[in-house]
Amino acid sequence: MDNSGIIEHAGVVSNIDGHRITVSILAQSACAACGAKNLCHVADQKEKEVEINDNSGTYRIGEKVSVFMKQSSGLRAVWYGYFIPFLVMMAGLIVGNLLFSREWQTGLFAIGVTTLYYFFLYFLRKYIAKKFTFYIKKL
Amino acid sequence: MDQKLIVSPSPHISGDYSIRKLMMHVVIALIPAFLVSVWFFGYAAILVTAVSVASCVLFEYIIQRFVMKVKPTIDDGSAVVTGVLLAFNVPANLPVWIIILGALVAIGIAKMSFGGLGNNPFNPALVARVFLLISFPVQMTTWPLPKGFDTKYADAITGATPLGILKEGIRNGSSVIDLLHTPAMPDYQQLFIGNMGGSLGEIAAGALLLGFIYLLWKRVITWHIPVTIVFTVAVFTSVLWLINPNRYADPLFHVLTGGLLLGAIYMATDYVTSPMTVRGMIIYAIGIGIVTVVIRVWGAYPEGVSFAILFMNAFVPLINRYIKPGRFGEEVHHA
Amino acid sequence: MSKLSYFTNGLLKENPTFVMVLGTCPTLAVTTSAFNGIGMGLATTFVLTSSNLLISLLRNLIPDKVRIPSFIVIIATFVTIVDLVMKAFLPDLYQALGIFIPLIVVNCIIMGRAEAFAQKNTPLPAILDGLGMGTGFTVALTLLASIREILGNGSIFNVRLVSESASTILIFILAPGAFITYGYMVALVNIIKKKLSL
Amino acid sequence: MFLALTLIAMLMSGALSFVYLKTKDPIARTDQVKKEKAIREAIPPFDSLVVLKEPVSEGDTLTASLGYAGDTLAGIAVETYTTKGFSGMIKFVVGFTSDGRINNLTGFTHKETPGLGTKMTEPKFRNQFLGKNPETFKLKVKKDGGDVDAISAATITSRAVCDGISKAWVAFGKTRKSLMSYEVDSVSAATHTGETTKQ
Amino acid sequence: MGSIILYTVLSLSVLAAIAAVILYFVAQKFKVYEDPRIDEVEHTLPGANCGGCGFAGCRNFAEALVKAESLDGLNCPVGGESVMKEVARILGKEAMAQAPLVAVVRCNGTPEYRPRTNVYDGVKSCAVAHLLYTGEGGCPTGCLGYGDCVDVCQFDAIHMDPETGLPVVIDDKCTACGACVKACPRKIIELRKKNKKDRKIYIACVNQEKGAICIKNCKVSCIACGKCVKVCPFDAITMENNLAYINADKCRLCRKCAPECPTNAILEINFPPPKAAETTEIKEQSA
Amino acid sequence: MLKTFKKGGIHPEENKLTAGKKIRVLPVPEMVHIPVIQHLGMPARPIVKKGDKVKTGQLIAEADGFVSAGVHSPVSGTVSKVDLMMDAGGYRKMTISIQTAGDEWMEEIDRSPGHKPDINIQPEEILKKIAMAGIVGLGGATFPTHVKLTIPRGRKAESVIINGVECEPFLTSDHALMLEKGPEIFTGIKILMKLLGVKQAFVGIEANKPDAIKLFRDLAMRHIGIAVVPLRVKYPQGGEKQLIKAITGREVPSGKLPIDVGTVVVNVGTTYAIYEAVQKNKPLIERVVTVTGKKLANPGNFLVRIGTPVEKLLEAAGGLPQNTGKILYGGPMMGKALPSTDIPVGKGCSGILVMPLEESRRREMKVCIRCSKCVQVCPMGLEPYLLMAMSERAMFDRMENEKIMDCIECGSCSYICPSDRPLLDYIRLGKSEVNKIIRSRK
Amino acid sequence: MEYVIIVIAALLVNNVVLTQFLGICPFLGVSGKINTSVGMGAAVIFVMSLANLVTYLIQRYLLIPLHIEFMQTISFILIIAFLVQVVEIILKKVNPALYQALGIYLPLITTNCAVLGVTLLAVKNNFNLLESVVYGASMAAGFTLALILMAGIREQLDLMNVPKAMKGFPVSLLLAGLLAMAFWGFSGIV
Ligand SMILES: Cc1cc2nc3c(=O)[nH]c(=O)nc-3n(C[C@H](O)[C@H](O)[C@H](O)COP(=O)(O)O)c2cc1C
Ligand SMILES: Cc1cc2nc3c(=O)[nH]c(=O)nc-3n(C[C@H](O)[C@H](O)[C@H](O)COP(=O)(O)O)c2cc1C
Ligand SMILES: Cc1cc2nc3c(=O)[nH]c(=O)nc-3n(C[C@H](O)[C@H](O)[C@H](O)COP(=O)(O)O)c2cc1C
Ligand SMILES: Cc1cc2nc3c(=O)[nH]c(=O)nc-3n(C[C@H](O)[C@H](O)[C@H](O)CO)c2cc1C
Ligand code: SF4
Ligand code: SF4
Ligand code: SF4
Ligand code: SF4
Ligand code: FES
Repeated sequence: MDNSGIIEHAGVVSNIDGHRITVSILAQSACAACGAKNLCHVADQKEKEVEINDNSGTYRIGEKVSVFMKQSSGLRAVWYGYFIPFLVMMAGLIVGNLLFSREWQTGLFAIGVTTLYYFFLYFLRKYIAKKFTFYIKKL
Repeated sequence: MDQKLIVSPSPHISGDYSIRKLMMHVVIALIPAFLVSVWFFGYAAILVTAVSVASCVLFEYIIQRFVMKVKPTIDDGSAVVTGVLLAFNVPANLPVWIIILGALVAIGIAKMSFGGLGNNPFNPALVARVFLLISFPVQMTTWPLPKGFDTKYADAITGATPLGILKEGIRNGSSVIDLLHTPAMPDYQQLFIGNMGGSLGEIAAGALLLGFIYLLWKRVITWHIPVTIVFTVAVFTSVLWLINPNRYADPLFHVLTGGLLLGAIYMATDYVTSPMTVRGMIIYAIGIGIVTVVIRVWGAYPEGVSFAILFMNAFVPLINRYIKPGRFGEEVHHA
Repeated sequence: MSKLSYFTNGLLKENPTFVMVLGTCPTLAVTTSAFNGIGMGLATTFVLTSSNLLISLLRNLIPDKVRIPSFIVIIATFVTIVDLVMKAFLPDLYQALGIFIPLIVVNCIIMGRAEAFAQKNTPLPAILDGLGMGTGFTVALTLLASIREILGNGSIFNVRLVSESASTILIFILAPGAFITYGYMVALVNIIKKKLSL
Repeated sequence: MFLALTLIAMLMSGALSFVYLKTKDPIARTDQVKKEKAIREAIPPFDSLVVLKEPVSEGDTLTASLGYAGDTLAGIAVETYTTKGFSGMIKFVVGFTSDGRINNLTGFTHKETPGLGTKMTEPKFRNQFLGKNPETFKLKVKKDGGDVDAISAATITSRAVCDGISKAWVAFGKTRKSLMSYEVDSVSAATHTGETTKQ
Repeated sequence: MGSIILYTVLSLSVLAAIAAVILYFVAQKFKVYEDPRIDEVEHTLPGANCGGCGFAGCRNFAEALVKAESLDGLNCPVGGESVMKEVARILGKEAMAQAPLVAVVRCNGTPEYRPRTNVYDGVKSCAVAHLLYTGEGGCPTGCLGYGDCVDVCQFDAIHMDPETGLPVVIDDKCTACGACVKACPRKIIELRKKNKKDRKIYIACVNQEKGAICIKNCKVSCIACGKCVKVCPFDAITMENNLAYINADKCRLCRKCAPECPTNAILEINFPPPKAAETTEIKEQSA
Repeated sequence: MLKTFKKGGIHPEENKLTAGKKIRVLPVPEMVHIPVIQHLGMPARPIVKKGDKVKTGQLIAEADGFVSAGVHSPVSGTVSKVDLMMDAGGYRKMTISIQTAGDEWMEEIDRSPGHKPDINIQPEEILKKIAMAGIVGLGGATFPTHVKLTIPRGRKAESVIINGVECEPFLTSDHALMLEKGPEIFTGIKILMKLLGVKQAFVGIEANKPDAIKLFRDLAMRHIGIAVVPLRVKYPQGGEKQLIKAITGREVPSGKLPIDVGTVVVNVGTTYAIYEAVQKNKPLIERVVTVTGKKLANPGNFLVRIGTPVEKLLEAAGGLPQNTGKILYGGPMMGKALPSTDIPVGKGCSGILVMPLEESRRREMKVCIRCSKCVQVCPMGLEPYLLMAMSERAMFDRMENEKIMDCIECGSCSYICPSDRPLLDYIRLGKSEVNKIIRSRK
Repeated sequence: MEYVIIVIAALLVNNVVLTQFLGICPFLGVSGKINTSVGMGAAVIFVMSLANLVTYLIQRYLLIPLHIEFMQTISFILIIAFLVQVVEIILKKVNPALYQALGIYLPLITTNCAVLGVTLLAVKNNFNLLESVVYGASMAAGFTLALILMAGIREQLDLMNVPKAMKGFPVSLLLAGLLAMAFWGFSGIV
């Protein structure tokens, strides 16, 4: 969808464990323009950690790096993480509405179905992990 | 050699388009419609247009000169076009102070706040028109009846626009077929020449089409946007009409009334606020057509072209972002 | 920093409405009349000041880990108190402010001040800060509301300035006018701030 | 740690329920007071009130409050509503004098567009109804062949108000009719101070 | 009534407890906590977001500063030493002493020395003109004079002198952010060490063509005669690719070289008038 | 309906003042300056030094690497200098200057006037001869022709297209050549067909040259497999991608070469040079140059030795008129403005255009009004307004995705813009920056 | 049919941001880039529906039976606050890769007044369960629509010369005003 292709973030290598490099992404939130960014702590994560496989062994802790992934992966993540569960929940509600006469039953059913979806995600985690590859490069 | 040679990158010649010429063509194209409205609304039409143009130009000058502190560019004529189109979008008996306020909104809020010509995401004349419509519903929907020079500016007889009569009638439970044959409702021939209540410049379908041909001839605009809008409206309203002619008016009526032609030809085509590619223009125009009909048929306002264009203006950046021109070499691949 | 500057900070330099552009929803929603503006401003000031006070009093008792839920509980309580009291004694204002009274809970100014200030300061500065921010908010709301009321309704504090049948620029008390007025106010304050600091 | 939070929660909820209990009655009262105020403004001065539920049409019941000054019926305030407004329901109180003239329109709650429909609450529009008897005063806007001057650009709201008054008028008529059949005694036996509700 | 109190207290406590548990885990897992020193450091920084430090903005730089183990190589060119000291104080670390720098324009090709041979009529942008040709004066390395450097300076520290057509740096305002250095397509601007009283001495030419060719285009170009190299007592001047260069670290501002230069390509700025003023003046007239 | 390419294009005033004028032979100048780089690719390496005596047609700088072309002396005389000298771009390039003395040619060159139609050498040899002759594309791009004619492995040419379009206003050198050297050009086409092993050749000529079309149609009757395709007048039809599209209907994909759609495009001048090289052993030492301009007393098409200073051409055309603003090396759409008249004519110079002062100044640039005219005329389907806006704001990283590298620098966008925006100036800047980014990735 | 009306009303006629004035802060803050807007929009749609589902149940089966409706604000805000976190925790536990991809793509800012406001409005409108959730989802969709339109315009303005004094918030607010004007045309549709 997007033609700028990749999303890139600056980060710092925070841990190295064999091939697994953990990079903490410097706060570079979508709230950059928001006056409240320094104050707002309610749900906004200031720091994200990303794990990357790298065999080059050329990175060291504390090094500034740039982490990037395909733009489309980001959208796909939103799709799996939010949009499908939304659809699942709606479906649960509609089906529940037909099955049960009490609203609390319908409601719990929908919540249950949504939870189930996340279980499903759990089983798919290997498959999904493959889809979201991060790349790392020195700054 | 005494003369120092001039050096610059290529190309070294340029075509003879210029902003001023393009704007002038638009003004020329609007003259027939203006004459028709003077014929029907008398001096009032001249007064409203003159005030609107003068105040648009003046505000542009004042804002550029004293607020933004840049060289005024009123000579490019864009403010004149905005002024004319604003005037064409209001009733001919609108109080002068409201017109001046409209000009301030068009130029000050809709245009200069974003940096002036070329930067505004929304059509200035329409922003002003909608601003006035929301702010002064009474004055903006009190239409003088076309009476030519018979009446004085102050005490013109007022009436409703064809779409207004329709909407009002449907609300009262009348059938569209009956409404179209009430004496207050002009017939198609009158609609075509412009003998109806309505905004100053929107009434005369024929004159507007004449201007359209001129603009096409001078290559100021392309046919895509206007034709697609009219086509979409016609198709959409045909479907509704075929479903229930008692409830929905016929496509010809929709096309000839409510400033659809004025909007489609002169306002939806505003360069600054319309898409850059042909494909984008088509999408944009289809959107305008659909939204226009939705508002006309189901909304509170009897006519929806202004809102539809503004609404689709908001989509233009997205269209430009994602609808790219057909790149050379993308269609045919022969390895 | 002198004690007073805790208070004056919120008025212009860090004005929550015009400089930080926080708590925009109530700012836009309730400023249809100067009276509503003041009402909202005062309600917010009350919640801000009391929660600031309470949080700074309890700051050593609240474990860090449950800071946020505690804050939420405290703030929400004060909001509900305002809600109930207003409903009981100022029913007209209550009606006008609608759901924006409960929404004070999520007003970023309050949570922000709790986090950034009250949590780290003793009660007096916390109160002053709350009052300052609240006053800044109230003044801003009143100003915005006055402009909108005058232009859109031809009145101020419900006192008519023009005759009843005169046309006013209705759009200013409607949604689009709210955004437009606010936008130009922020621009104006930007310019003033720049001029002053020069 | 959880203890701390629970403590805070208890403290706060305690405070909250305290305030709630303190404001519960005033809140209930403000509703009442508001209604009373509207009725008081709607009809000429009275000192006792009788409240009736009056069906106007099927499934549609209005509340009529009969105000008595001493033993004489000062007027009847009908709490009416209409769904024909521009957006949502419009509720208001129509006060009739005992002889059937409209005394006042009060207590509007509505969601009409500011500046348009809201003009119905302003004297300019309201005043034209005062003193009119719907028997002779046609409750329709002039455009529809009635006697009412519509608010400019808000004909819909104007019509809606007419509709609301018409309903109230029906209720008024029924109340008056039923009053005739009741013994006046039982009514006057109703207290002079409080309110009587007659189902 | 009592039941209301009971329910209220009960429900809120239960809710709060649930919230607490959840949020406790969140707090643990997500490290929502942000070092408050970041704010403090950010406040200290000038807030120009110019990128001179090599980070995307002041806040990013503040984060990097807080995270960094030592402040080596981290410097805010805008705030300079005082700011870095303040940051070091907040973080309890040592600030690197960073010699202050200032931008210097290494071209003196005024119209007088470098007569215009053409009229340029393209976009008034050095980058565009540089792509096209050598410029109005014919010197392929000389300043084009369209002020790309001026446009990028956020500190209003550089502006065009309308008479000479060359950019002039206002030393007091220049923060050595290096934006102009990056912007200049001809690599004319250099960040040089800031000396006492803003004194500087440098070769105002970057032309590497042979002497005979460059002197044709510009009378004050460096013709690589090597006299300055010989005269410098501190070995501060080197000659490479037909161009002399004064190493600011070695230069002790003795000013011996300037009078030697036959083309006056060495500029001395902010010095008291030279004792042997006459000699230079004579040369200037003859030039 | 005449054929043409579909997307974009403009129609500037044609101004072919010198159409139909006979080719005049310019006298050999006393002094020539020959830059060692007159082509795309690596500069040639000089193999003569100051004081050397050279003959006309003698190799004086040899190709250095595959994508490079040799340079031959266009005159006989003495090398007076091998040094940097200003070229058309104003930058100093290595140039060999030769003082003319007599006109002594290399012996192997066949100087007989007759047409020599029989091709009796094999493709490999043809290619070698073309390379030896230092032939580069005379259509303007000056890409070494032997490189272009070396078909990469795995590809196959199906047809060769001869570019006789000459869509630039003012220029008529190809037109004149076609009228005078028709048979030779056809032999050249035959050579190309033999070399590439193709059965089909098209000659694309715009409809504003009816005489050339007629002549070529007559000639084509006598040759199997050669078709003349008249084309509607539209700039930049001469661009090879546009020409291929117009003639074959195929579009060369982005970043690909004509050979990827089975074609090779060669200019008529190049074809004639190939004929001369192959049949007469004559290296590329002279070419036809149109010297034109509205104020010029005696404009015309001249056969000029490479290295002749522009000044000499202007003299031959009646001298530089008063109030000259610009002298262009090439046409008004793609030509370079010369900073001086001392600059020598190179292999890629198809014309010298003298523009009066009043037409030389660019109009003041105004804001973009988003009229989309630039998008409509761009033959590559790009969005010039967007590219310029990004380039102005140094957003180079986003420009590659907007296909900036596809721009053929035709200048249609700048030409049409009602706001007189220098679109192409900024697009060039963008291209050079994006190119840097692309290279840094490798 | 009611559902269609709810959807159209929420999307166009009573757009959360443009006429209900909810969620303005993130609307102004996150609307700089189209991509983030899309992501944010999807997240808000999910969270808002979920929030409406849960708060409906709370209101209906806890607050009303116990007669403690006045606890609405406080309980809703707590529930929403941790609901968002629960989703995140689950995501992280269940599928770390997905979680990381999301995190790098869009920092969550889902606790805003829009979520609370919409749940309160849903209660006020006396919806049933399904209506309530549909309402939440459509309000969120309206938020997304406004957000994406705004982001598109702002990305375009990045390529233009907006006067300095108007840059940032002023121009965003002004744009919101003009958008609100454009949306005003839909009034009366439902
Ligand atoms: C956004 C909007 C709000 C409106 N609000 C009202 C209103 O509150 N009351 C009303 O009667 N008409 C309102 N109208 C106008 C009606 O739609 C209708 O145009 C008008 O009532 C026609 O009546 P007229 O004959 O008085 O002009 C509104 C129209 C629009 C577009
Ligand atoms: C690296 C490189 C390789 C090329 N290879 C071929 C080729 O194999 N076949 C071909 O027809 N042209 C080839 N060309 C030439 C181009 O297609 C084209 O003819 C030349 O760049 C000039 O085109 P223009 O005048 O339209 O710009 C090559 C060009 C380059 C830069
Ligand atoms: C915009 C543009 C216009 C061109 N016009 C012509 C032209 O009119 N005639 C021509 O022979 N080549 C023209 N060319 C060059 C061709 O693209 C191509 O390089 C040439 O025909 C290949 O032949 P050559 O290598 O023999 O020169 C043009 C190129 C461009 C980019
Ligand atoms: C074909 C054409 C149509 C135009 N239409 C409008 C219009 O509808 N409204 C307007 O304010 N200006 C219009 N203009 C003038 C100008 O483009 C407008 O003022 C810009 O939007 C201001 O930035 C038009 C200009 C042209 C060339
Ligand atoms: S003059 Fe150059 S280095 Fe100095 S502040 Fe300006 S841009 Fe930065
Ligand atoms: S110093 Fe460089 S950037 Fe500055 S005006 Fe000269 S050439 Fe341009
Ligand atoms: S110069 Fe480039 S961008 Fe402009 S029209 Fe030609 S191909 Fe398109
Ligand atoms: S032709 Fe010029 S004004 Fe029109 S869109 Fe392109 S750049 Fe803008
Ligand atoms: S106040 Fe509503 S989102 Fe900030």
